[in-house]
Amino acid sequence: MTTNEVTTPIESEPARETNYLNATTGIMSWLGTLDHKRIGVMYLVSVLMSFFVAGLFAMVIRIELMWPGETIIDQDTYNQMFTLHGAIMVFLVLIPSVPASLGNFVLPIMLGAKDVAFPRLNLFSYYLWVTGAVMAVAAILFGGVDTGWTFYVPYSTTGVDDRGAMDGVFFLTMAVFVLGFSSIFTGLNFIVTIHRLRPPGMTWFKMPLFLWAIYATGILQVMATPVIGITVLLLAVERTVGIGIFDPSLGGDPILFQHFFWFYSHPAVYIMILPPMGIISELISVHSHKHIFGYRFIAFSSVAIAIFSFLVWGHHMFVSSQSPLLNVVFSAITFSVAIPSAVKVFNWLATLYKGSISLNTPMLYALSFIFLFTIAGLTGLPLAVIATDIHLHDTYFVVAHFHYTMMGGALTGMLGGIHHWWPKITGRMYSEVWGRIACGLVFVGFNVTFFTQFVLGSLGMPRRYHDYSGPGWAQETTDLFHSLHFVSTMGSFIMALGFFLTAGYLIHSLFRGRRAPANPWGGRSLEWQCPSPPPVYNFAEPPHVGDCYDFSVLEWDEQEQGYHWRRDLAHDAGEA
Amino acid sequence: MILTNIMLAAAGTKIPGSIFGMPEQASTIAESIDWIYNFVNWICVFFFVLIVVVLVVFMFRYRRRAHIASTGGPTHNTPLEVIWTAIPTILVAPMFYFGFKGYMHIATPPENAYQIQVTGRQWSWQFDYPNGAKIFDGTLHVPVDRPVTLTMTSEDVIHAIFIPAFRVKQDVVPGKRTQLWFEATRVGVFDLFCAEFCGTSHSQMVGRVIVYEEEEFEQVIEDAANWIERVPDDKLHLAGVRLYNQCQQCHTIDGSPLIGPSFKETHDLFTSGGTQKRRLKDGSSVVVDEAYLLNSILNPLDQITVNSRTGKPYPPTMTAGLGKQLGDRRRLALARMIMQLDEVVTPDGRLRKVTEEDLDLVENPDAD
Amino acid sequence: MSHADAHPDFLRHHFHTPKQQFEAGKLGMWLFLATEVLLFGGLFCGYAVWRGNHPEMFKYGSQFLETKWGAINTAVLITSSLTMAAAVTAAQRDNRRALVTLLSLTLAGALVFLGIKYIEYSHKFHEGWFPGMKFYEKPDLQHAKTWDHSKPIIGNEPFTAAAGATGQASQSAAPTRGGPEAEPSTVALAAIGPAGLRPGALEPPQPAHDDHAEAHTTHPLQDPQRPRNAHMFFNIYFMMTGLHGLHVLGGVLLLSWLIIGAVKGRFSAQYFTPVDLGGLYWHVVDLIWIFLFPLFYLI
Amino acid sequence: MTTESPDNPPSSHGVGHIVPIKTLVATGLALLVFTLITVWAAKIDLGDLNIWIALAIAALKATLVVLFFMHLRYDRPFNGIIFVTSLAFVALFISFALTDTKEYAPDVDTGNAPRVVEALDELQQ
Ligand code: HEA
Ligand code: HEA
Ligand code: CUA
Ligand SMILES: [Cu+2]
Repeated sequence: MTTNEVTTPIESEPARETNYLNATTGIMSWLGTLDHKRIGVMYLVSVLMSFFVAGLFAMVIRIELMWPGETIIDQDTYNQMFTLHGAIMVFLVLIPSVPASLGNFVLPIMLGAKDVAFPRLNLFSYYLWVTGAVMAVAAILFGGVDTGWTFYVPYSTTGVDDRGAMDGVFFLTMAVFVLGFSSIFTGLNFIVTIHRLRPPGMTWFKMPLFLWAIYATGILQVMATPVIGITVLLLAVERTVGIGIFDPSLGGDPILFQHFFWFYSHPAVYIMILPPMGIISELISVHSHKHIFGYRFIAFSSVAIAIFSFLVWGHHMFVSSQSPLLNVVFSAITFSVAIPSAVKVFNWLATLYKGSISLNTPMLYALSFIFLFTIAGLTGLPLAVIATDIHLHDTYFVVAHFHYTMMGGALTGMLGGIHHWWPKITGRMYSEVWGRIACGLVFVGFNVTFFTQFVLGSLGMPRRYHDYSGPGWAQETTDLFHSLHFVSTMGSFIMALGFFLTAGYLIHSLFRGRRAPANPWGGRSLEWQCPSPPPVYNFAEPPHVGDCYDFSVLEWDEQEQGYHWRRDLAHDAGEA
Repeated sequence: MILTNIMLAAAGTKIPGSIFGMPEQASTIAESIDWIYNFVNWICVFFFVLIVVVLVVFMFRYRRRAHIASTGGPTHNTPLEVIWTAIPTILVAPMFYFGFKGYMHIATPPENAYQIQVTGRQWSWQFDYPNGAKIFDGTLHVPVDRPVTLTMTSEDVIHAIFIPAFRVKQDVVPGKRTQLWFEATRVGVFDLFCAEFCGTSHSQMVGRVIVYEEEEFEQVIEDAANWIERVPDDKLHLAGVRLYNQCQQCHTIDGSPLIGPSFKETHDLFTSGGTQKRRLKDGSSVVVDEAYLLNSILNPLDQITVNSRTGKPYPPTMTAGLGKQLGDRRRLALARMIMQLDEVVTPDGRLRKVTEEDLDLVENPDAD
Repeated sequence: MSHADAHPDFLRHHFHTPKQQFEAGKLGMWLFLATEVLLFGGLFCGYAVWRGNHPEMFKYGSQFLETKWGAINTAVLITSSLTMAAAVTAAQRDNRRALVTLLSLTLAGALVFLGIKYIEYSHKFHEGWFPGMKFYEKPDLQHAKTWDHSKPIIGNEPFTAAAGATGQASQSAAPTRGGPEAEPSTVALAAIGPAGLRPGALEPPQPAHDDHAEAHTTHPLQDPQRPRNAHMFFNIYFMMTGLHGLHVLGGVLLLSWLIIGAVKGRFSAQYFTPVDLGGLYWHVVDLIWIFLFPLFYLI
Repeated sequence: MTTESPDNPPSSHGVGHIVPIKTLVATGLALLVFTLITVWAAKIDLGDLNIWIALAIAALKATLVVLFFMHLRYDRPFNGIIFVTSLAFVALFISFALTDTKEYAPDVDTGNAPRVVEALDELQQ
């Protein structure tokens, strides 16, 4: 429908057709918008800002650990740093990241719908997120939080002598509560949208796999998140007035808190990884210009992961003095999650087979996702084996594992998605050269930072340690840990440089980037059928729905620097 | 990991233990745990190498050459997909099984094990031996080749005992008694960490495990039970230096306030002979004398002191448990140490080294 | 394209048909109700675990709840659920007067329920059953009339607890060899636990000045037969009924809004989605109470 | 345009199903009766059984509410599936968590529980 958009050199920029970005102007037109695309963009900006803040905290952590002894911050500050780093990264960044930003943007378009089912709820979710973010800031201002992102009781309920104080922990838990509801409403909205707003012809098995992933995530968001809500509520009440459910001196059970926490927080890690997995399914297929391999297996594996993930939370509690029976049961079920994940990895590889692979930035991110996530998932296995987890639990091995999953997996996937849909969202192309360089830097830096931590963890370096020297420490141990920490910190500088570059060229592209064609990569799903950026209601008429991984209907247009429908097929392409 | 090892080896760092980075093995279970670890990791390495090789080969073999869609290739292949669903399913079964077996071994302490009681508190360990010896300095003395069971609980928040060389770890939970057992196979000194985040000085809640031959162990424990009794009264302040380990996380000797007031400050108040008083949280003030000191060690929460720099009360972190456990004579030793701080601190501000001779314990060398 | 010819006002632009919109709303509401179930599920779990650990607390504590009020409230909520369901039917039949009446009846039910809860709560507060340790630390002994001022309210508790636990510990501890330091307790257990961090918690409240001496009736909290921490029963009670009460309050707002809409004639046989969805919400509130009632009042 | 996808079948009548008032009133009465029964049943001492009876009656009542008041009987099955799933997760959560409480320091923290329960039982007889 947009194939005849005119290509224009950058120098002379004529006014564009109206699109969602320029349809209305003024700050209020953004803050009060009901357009899923604008809400998606607002989420994207907010989430990335939070990521940078939490990333900065991470750098402080890394610098502190570079040398033994107190390097730049004292113990308490350090404890607050990793708590805020973890909590922000998890609750403000990764949980909303892909679904609420990219998902919001592309989901209705991919379906061929005008908007999500409940646009006002969508905006409300966003403001809940903002409220949560503000409360997180309040937590920092009201004395900070030093409990770790897991808030284990009784440490988190007894930190201050004056109970009832509205302090950091209180605010952070309430922030988590609010953010939880933001996430619930997003998930709910997407499930309903997928169920009820599919246009005719868009059957379940014609949906892009990204939507399957979002759907599975939605299940998790709706079914697991309320539990973290009640958990933090109980925690806050326990801390302020001493309700006693978790307090052993009042007859409560501190281990019960861990059940509460992980009942949500384990599924939460799949809330983080499933949408990026969906992105990867898109990227791998589109950028190798080949039909995805084993559509149904991938689709069902998403749902399988979602369901299994409810049954394994206890694997975080192997040494917590959980009953041996549960330990064994949880260990056994944990492996079941590995199987659908394996299916995905193998199917992605098979998609590459006989493909026509363009190694552009999104694809590089997708490939590094496969590399990193494989390490991430495989190192989850020794953690799931109880006997070895007893040694590895709460060491840097776990830290490395979850950075590989969350950063190497989820965040890399998200970055791939951002680059993939950037032209669609902003209407601009970014610098491909810098994109590849930055991707390489992040990849290398990331591995140096966190692979080292696997070794560190195996050797026994416990996590959440401000220091690895001091009166009780043996000198050899200090030296050993020092050398590894040093390497790790060096890696994190490389990684930070990579992110710095990324931020630079993306911002640059907003102002200087080449105008993006409707379909720069040759994507076949519906969002590539509307102009870049899309108009307000996405499609004037329902677009043509077909096999969204059949790329043979597209052809390259040299002049436009993008793809369009093969002219000989134009008549059944459903174009106006 | 192999790669990093090579990298680090090149940089001159010695990595002990197995290729997957496990530390030295010093307990009966270590070997079997490492075996499981290697087993799982080799499977992982296999899949990782497989995946990466395939990835890289495809990446280059099917590089984009023109702007065309792919040359075809299958869109699905059900038998193949079933196979690669089944293979991991089959492989995880032994992983689980070995992990399960190893765990059952770890989780069932032998009947006749040597019993040690452990109490965790912010941020020190207390080890109680059957003969009445109480050890506060974070050193766990154990015999070699004999199963040892630690029965543990916490007085405040959750801690965890982690001895990497033994491959054991167990949370220490308030309101609960948890157990951990091991059998050391080598004489030596090993690290002991607190592995559950427990607040400010979590990273300093570390100690040692010292493994002895049986006779030596008996001797050490015997000594630990009664050395303080044998210290003459006039040397008690020196004995206090040896007990200071468990105080140092919170109380400095150089005047800077940490979590609790510095001993230096308290000492100065003491030597002022009552002209300067200690300010308390409730607004009153108190003369620092021996009675006050003994009482504050025993009942730290009785009179909460105000931080003289910030004017805020110190957090009530120090539980009564610690002071009680010490016993009269150790409390006295610590009080004396504070009172005579100038005698135990060297001019450059460090604690004096206290030897057996200093304490008149020579004829029976002490290893506490 | 039928939406071009019939696109009524209430139909939002991104839906094609009223039916699609209705069913979207309904699905959304059911999903939301699922989250409510899980939210309360957490509390039910806390209840189950706590009760599993301390049946005696529950047995003792529930004596102080009045089954009468609970039962009346159950009946009230059921009736208001009935009127709500009938209201939906009325809306579907375009019967505006019945709709307004039935919604108002439902609202009345909600208010009665809250009123009764208010009576119950204030009664409990008056008796000194507060939610949370915090409030037990500072009972207003001076103005209270129902308890013996000379006896501590909870002060004895953690102490006896600690003593009991240590006693047990010393029995089960490994044999101790006599010696100057072989103090009886080697492992000071648990019960003093985190309370150790919180100085006030352990101190018995100061006996009040005896100028209200006429009130020397022993309060249940001072009952020597009382199980340890029995007042903690009321914490879970207040948590669960409190959260439920907040939902009722939410229902009150929702119902008022629906009534206004109904009076203004916004709902019709074609468009009764808000009434229907509001009804679903209200029924879930009822549903939760159906479980809370036996779990607290009928032990 | 009508939206017809596999889970969006065309339906014969308009939006939603109308439940007759009669059905609703019958349901309401049944609920009230069950409430009476449960109060009465609680008065008989059946030991551990009491709680289960009370819960069974509550579950029955809940089913009635869901099926008739909430129209689930006439609704799309998918909505029911959602609801049942949420209940299943709650059950899962509670059962796992309860399995663990056996581990909760039985020897440390029973306090004076057994004695009091006995005493109370005696009082009630
Ligand atoms: C996005 C986040 C994410 C993801 C996807 C995962 C995925 C997995 N995680 Fe991870 N995990 C975390 C985030 C994540 N985790 C976090 C944040 C923590 C710590 C929290 C804290 O304490 O602060 C944690 C901690 C954690 C623990 C607890 C460790 C401890 O504290 O002691 C365990 C234990 O079982 C575990 C296991 C697993 C497993 C088995 C998977 C599986 O899903 C992995 C499946 C994938 C694969 C297996 C790879 C692909 C398959 C193949 C290449 C084929 C070959 C496979 C086989 C032969 C089986 N994780
Ligand atoms: C989304 C999840 C996520 C992500 C992306 C990250 C990213 C990073 N994390 Fe984080 N981390 C967690 C989630 C995450 N982390 C969690 C949940 C914990 C556990 C907390 C707990 O124990 O409670 C944790 C804990 C944790 C620890 C362990 C602390 C401890 O246990 O003592 C460490 C230590 O190295 C660490 C490091 C890093 C680093 C170096 C990055 C880097 O990848 C960050 C890179 C990003 C930037 C650097 C910002 C962008 C760049 C710029 C703004 C350029 C300029 C800036 C500078 C050069 C300073 N993290
Ligand atoms: Cu004790 Cu960490
Ligand atoms: Cu997990």
